[in-house]
Amino acid sequence: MCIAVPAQVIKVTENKALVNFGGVNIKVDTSLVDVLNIGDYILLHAGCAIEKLNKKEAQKTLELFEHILKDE
Amino acid sequence: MCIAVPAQVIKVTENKALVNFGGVNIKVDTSLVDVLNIGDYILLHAGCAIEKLNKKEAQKTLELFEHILKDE
Amino acid sequence: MKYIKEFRDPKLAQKMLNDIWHNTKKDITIMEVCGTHTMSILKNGIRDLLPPNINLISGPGCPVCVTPQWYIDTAIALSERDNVIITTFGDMIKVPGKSSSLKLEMALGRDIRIVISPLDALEMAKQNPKKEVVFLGIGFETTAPIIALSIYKAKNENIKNFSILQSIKTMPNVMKEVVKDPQVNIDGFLCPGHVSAIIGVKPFEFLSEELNTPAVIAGFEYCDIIAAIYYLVDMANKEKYEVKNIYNRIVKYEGNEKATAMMNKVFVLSNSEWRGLGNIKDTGFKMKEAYKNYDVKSKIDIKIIPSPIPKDCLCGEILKGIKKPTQCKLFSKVCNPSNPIGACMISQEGTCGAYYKYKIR
Amino acid sequence: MKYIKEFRDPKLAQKMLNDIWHNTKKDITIMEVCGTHTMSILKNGIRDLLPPNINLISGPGCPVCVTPQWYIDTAIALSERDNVIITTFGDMIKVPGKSSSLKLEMALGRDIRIVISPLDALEMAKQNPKKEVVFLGIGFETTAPIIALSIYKAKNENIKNFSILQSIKTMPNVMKEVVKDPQVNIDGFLCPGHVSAIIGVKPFEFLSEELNTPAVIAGFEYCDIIAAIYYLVDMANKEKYEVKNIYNRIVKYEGNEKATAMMNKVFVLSNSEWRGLGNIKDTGFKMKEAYKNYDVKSKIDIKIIPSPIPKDCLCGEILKGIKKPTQCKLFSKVCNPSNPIGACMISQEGTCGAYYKYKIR
Amino acid sequence: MEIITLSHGSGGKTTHKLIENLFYKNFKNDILLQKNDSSILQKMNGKVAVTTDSFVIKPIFFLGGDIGKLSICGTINDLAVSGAKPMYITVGFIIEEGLEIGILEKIVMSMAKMAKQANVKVIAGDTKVVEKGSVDKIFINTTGIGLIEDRQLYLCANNIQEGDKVIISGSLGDHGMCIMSQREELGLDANIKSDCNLLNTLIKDILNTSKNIRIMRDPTRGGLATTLNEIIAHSNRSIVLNEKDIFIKEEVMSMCQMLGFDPLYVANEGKVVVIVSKDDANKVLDTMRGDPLGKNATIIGEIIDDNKNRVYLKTDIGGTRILNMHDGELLPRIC
Amino acid sequence: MEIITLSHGSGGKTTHKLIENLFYKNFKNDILLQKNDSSILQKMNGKVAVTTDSFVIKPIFFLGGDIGKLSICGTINDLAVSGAKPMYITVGFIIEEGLEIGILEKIVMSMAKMAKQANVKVIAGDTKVVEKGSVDKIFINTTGIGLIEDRQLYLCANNIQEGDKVIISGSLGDHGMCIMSQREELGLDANIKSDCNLLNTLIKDILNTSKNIRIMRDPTRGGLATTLNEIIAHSNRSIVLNEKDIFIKEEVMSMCQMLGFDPLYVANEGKVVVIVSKDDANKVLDTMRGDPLGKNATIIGEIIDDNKNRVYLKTDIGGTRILNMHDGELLPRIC
Ligand code: SF4
Ligand code: SF4
Ligand SMILES: [Mg+2]
Ligand SMILES: [Mg+2]
Ligand SMILES: [Mg+2]
Ligand SMILES: [Mg+2]
Ligand SMILES: [Mg+2]
Ligand SMILES: [Mg+2]
Ligand SMILES: [Mg+2]
Ligand SMILES: [Mg+2]
Ligand SMILES: [Mg+2]
Ligand SMILES: [Mg+2]
Repeated sequence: MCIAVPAQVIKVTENKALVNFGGVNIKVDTSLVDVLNIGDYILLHAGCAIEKLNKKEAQKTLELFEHILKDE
Repeated sequence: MCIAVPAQVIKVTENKALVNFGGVNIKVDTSLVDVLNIGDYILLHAGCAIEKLNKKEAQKTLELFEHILKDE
Repeated sequence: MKYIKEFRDPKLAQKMLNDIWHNTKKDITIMEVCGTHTMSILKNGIRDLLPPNINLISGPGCPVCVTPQWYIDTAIALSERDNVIITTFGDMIKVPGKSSSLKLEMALGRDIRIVISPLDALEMAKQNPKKEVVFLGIGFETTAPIIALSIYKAKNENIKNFSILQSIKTMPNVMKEVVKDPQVNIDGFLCPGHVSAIIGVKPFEFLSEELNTPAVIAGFEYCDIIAAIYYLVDMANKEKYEVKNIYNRIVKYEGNEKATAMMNKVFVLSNSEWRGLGNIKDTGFKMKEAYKNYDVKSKIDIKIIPSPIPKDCLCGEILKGIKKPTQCKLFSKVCNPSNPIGACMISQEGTCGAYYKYKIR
Repeated sequence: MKYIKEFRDPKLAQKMLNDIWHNTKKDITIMEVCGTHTMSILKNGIRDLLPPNINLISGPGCPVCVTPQWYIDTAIALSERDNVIITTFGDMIKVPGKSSSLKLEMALGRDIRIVISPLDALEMAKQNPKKEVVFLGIGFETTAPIIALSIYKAKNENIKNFSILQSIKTMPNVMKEVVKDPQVNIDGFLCPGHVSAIIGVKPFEFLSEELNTPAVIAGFEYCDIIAAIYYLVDMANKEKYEVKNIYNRIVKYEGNEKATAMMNKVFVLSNSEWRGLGNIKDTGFKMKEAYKNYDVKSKIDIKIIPSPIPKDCLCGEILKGIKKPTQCKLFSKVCNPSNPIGACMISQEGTCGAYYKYKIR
Repeated sequence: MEIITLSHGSGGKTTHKLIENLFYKNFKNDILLQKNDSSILQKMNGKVAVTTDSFVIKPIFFLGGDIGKLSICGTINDLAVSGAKPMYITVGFIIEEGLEIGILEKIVMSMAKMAKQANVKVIAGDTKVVEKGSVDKIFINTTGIGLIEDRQLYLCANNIQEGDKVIISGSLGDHGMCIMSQREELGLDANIKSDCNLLNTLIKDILNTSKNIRIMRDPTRGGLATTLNEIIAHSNRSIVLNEKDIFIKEEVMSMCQMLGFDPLYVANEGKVVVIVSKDDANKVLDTMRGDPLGKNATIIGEIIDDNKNRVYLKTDIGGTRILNMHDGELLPRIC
Repeated sequence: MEIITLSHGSGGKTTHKLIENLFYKNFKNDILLQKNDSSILQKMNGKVAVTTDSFVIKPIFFLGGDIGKLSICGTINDLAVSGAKPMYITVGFIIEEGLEIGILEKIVMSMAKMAKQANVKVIAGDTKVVEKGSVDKIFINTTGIGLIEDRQLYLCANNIQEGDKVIISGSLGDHGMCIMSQREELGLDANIKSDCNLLNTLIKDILNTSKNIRIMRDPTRGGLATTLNEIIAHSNRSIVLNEKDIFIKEEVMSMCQMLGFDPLYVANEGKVVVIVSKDDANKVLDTMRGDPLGKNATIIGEIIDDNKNRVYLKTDIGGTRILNMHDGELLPRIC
């Protein structure tokens, strides 16, 4: 029910980060997530990073999909 | 140096009068002049009656002018 | 756009759809409880591509839909005060109250401003120290921690002219309520991905454990959604009931602990009124004692006049999946996006709004 | 229009003009000390109709002309305060200050409002209790009692957010100053009719008694003015010096005692600065002790920076009748109504403004 | 109370509904109903006259008219004084959200009435709605297109000759002082009706009466004095007016006197000033007086050849005053 | 800092100075310099196209353009899509007192540049100045007049036939999202350039390439979806679009996703949608791609005959979505 997009961290300051989502930069509050590094992806909702994106898990889901596709 | 016009009193209330100047009605403050009666003329300046017009004296001035016109 | 495009693969979608067609043996009703899922289904035309015996219904997953009318009326009443600035997500602007809407009030000159974050509203409060800046606090668990954060920051920074008109809702208990209704008959749940990002998987486990209903937590790209349906059909066929998380890139089993901590610092569970569903136990939040000064109701004495459900509006049953918008007498002719009667018509994600926009009959 | 049309009679005017042509034997310089007389002379084209040996010059009779530049700058500085509403007669709007004007400040969004009476400004103060309503108090004795009345009423009604930026001037002493200048050579005065309505005839009697200069108090229709010239020529010829009142319909010998009483209740004579003439003793008013709270300077701490006379501007000599606008280097090319340098160019009654408007050379 | 909201200007359904129910309904004609990005007119046989004006009047309703009437009359009059037959008009509305639809409807009906009366088609329109506070209630732009059927006709200041007469169709200053009388803060109460009106019929009759019309103008903003200065600035001649022949209604004159205005600089919205050859002047005057809108027409002056481009006013007592082009807006004054 | 004051709109000397120094200087041409109440055009040999639009954009300067450029391009494009050769334009300014003259000058210069580039003459103008707060900085109305030289040409929705192709000249949503990215309060920073541009040359080339152009439109307010709905509403057919063929720039798409907009409903100011016969579609596409403004042109859909007046979108995965006419303005949303 909530528009949220995965955006990449390009700059980090205390409690704030500048993130990029497909060419659009926005400053977000990062109080609700753990330490961020440049290059990390976060889920952005209502001006806040509400979760970090887990790249490995993303890969695993894609592999799962791959598996379905290949499946007979 | 001050635009002032002779306006006729058409209604009187305490410290105020409604006056008419050539078809334009305006409410004026009358604190600065003596008792007014309907039909009196006042000199209107900046929203105030600043003097009563003396109809007799006006007549006398016109007669003086008449005199000049007739003269010789 | 990384982590979006990868989940858009027409070939994969085709394959999964084929499998779904092949595997669906009986009638299956699936409820998605997130408006953004509803939107994605509609935007991608997924409904068309499913076998006719799969019935997708939309639950109470649009925070605007479920907000009762008195809430709008109260917001309007607040906006009429000279010293109040109303801040709100754009979503609320067109929602009709009893006889007006924030949009009409804006047109009449009230100070109502659209923000994209409650933190922007807090910023506005700092910049307008002589005004009371009221934020219209609606949303589910996705948004709740952010609103909590804004309140926490206001208190921390000693900002006194900021407050919330509170109507935040929580998801799991209302889902329980919906499924418990004897008229309701759901074979699988598409769980709200972004709510899950905050609260994790556990709060949805009652679905499989208590109610024998399979559930999938999924993302919002079409492959995410079709995969979810694929797994729900699969579980329904196998009568194997679990809560499957295929949105692991975002959703951890335990959720976001920092966010839930913030939410729990400021809020405590409470009853909440849902438009069409009525007052439901433990489906909303109220401010904890320490933060109660940030509840606008503690600051401004506004009389709340409970609002009856508009006559003939079937919102309640539509939210439970018992009725479809097209069964409502008012649909389209009387009730449409220019003149929405029930809240389901307001947002594009509202079931009636979506039916109208995409001319579903 | 009673009491106007009667004093417009072309035949009578013609007759008096004939007599004037016939009677004027020597060069006669007449000063009118009222801007409204100046305007009427110009509007009716009277100058053209007089014999060449009658020279009409305009004295310091336009209240806007004689207001120093710092006054405008102060008004502008006040308007820049958020809580101030400036109220003013329309006449002041275009007057240039050092680097701006009220008109430009209005365009930039300052709250500056045109009123036609100080009593309207007082009304505005009542309606805007959170703002300080400052009235720009300019004028001569005609306007002074009305400004006094507004202050008196404010005090009586206990209105605390009303005040005056005071620059009211009085006529008789400045006329004395002008005539005393050895360069000045005036054979007759056309006395200000509306000032006389308030202060009566007596204050002008020094002209005939002390200075051997005839004077006429007259109204503003063309017959009034031409008659005044007629009598001035007559008195000059006969070397019979008196102050003749031909505006008796309005002007009583003793003036308006109620109005002067109001003026004296609130104001007391003081020095005053005249643009082009400098500081002159007893030619202005200041608030009496009991009313000093209504002087904006007692309420708002505004630094007044005295303003030099613009370089090359001959306003001072023009006001004394020593020079003509056309003798000023700046006239027309640099200084014109769109870009007035001295105050004489601002108002249509200002000597330079009138010369410009009517293309007098 | 239905009000205008931003939706009415967003180009979507609400906009279309407004267009259908209000604009098409009131303005309907074959060309407007093409409903295209541009409206297509059949070939125009003659020279084409074009004029544009925006109307920002306050208050939007006044004695004798409203912003809608004014927006049609003003543009039609500009076409007519140029010798064109007014044919088509385009309308651009800029509306503040919150305006009552009933008010917009009144304005539109008033426009439709005037357009119909002038036999002019409203052929294209545009509606923008802006946020509360971004505009004051409503502004209207109208652009007019007219046809000059008489191929010989070219009204222009260069035609003016010595001895030509200046005719004005009636009293001066009515519109400007009507608006001033409705400015509440001044507290003046006068029954002054704006002269806002269509001049196309009167002007057609004038052109049919004389082939020696030099130029015509509607003395709007800036009044007669400014208009005559504009005309004469393009020639090498001067104009002498006679004050005694200029008709100003008593209440208009009174209002001017009280506020320190010169009525010759006050706006008119239903008057035409005509410069015509000496020989045809009386003929034209008669024609004008035959029309209700010209019943008070008078010859107020003539052209002289002094190489000075000036407008002179001979006063009642035989003095002369120069009427310069005014500068800046009229502000009420007390001295 | 020189600023606009009410005097600039009062019709007096200051107004004339502004007109001479700014408008005449930048727009000068024989017709404008007639300086009359109406401008007189020589006879127009063909049908005449007329369109009007008001421009109220905020901010007045944006990446890729300004309100002046937009006001000329918008009107010229409306003429061009109607098959007319843009010839003349009128300009009505409504200006808030206090605007810097330098800003007005930039706007006027930008208008003059575009008019010159399109070989269009600004033939009439009007300037109104309103009190501070009565308007937001500046609004511009432009009315365009064009000539339809080809007597046979009549672009109209009725011409549309089954199988006709729908071509769009490039990416969608650029203008609307450029403006959105400049709304400071949203805090979004994206390098999105408005597509604001003149389409007359591109459109002329299109018309020269095929005699089977059915209709053209510039999908401005309401975007492609609204424009196609408008077109199809006047026919009895439907349109099927293919999502995969529609080009939306990444940053435009991102902005839309973040704010909850659908780019098919977002305004464009330099795009044309062409409906052309099946047989001529590729030829027209080639022509379009030869013009810098059409280099990303694609065939995005076709006409079907289902009697439903609908716009369908075939999604990437083969689903179908109906693109209704939108209703109400776009508001940034979070859910
Ligand atoms: S169509 Fe409207 S009235 Fe009917 S259920 Fe939906 S929202 Fe309620
Ligand atoms: S023309 Fe201007 S500068 Fe010269 S004296 Fe007059 S006001 Fe002063
Ligand atoms: Mg408020
Ligand atoms: Mg102020
Ligand atoms: Mg015009
Ligand atoms: Mg006009
Ligand atoms: Mg005109
Ligand atoms: Mg338009
Ligand atoms: Mg258009
Ligand atoms: Mg357009
Ligand atoms: Mg268009
Ligand atoms: Mg104009």
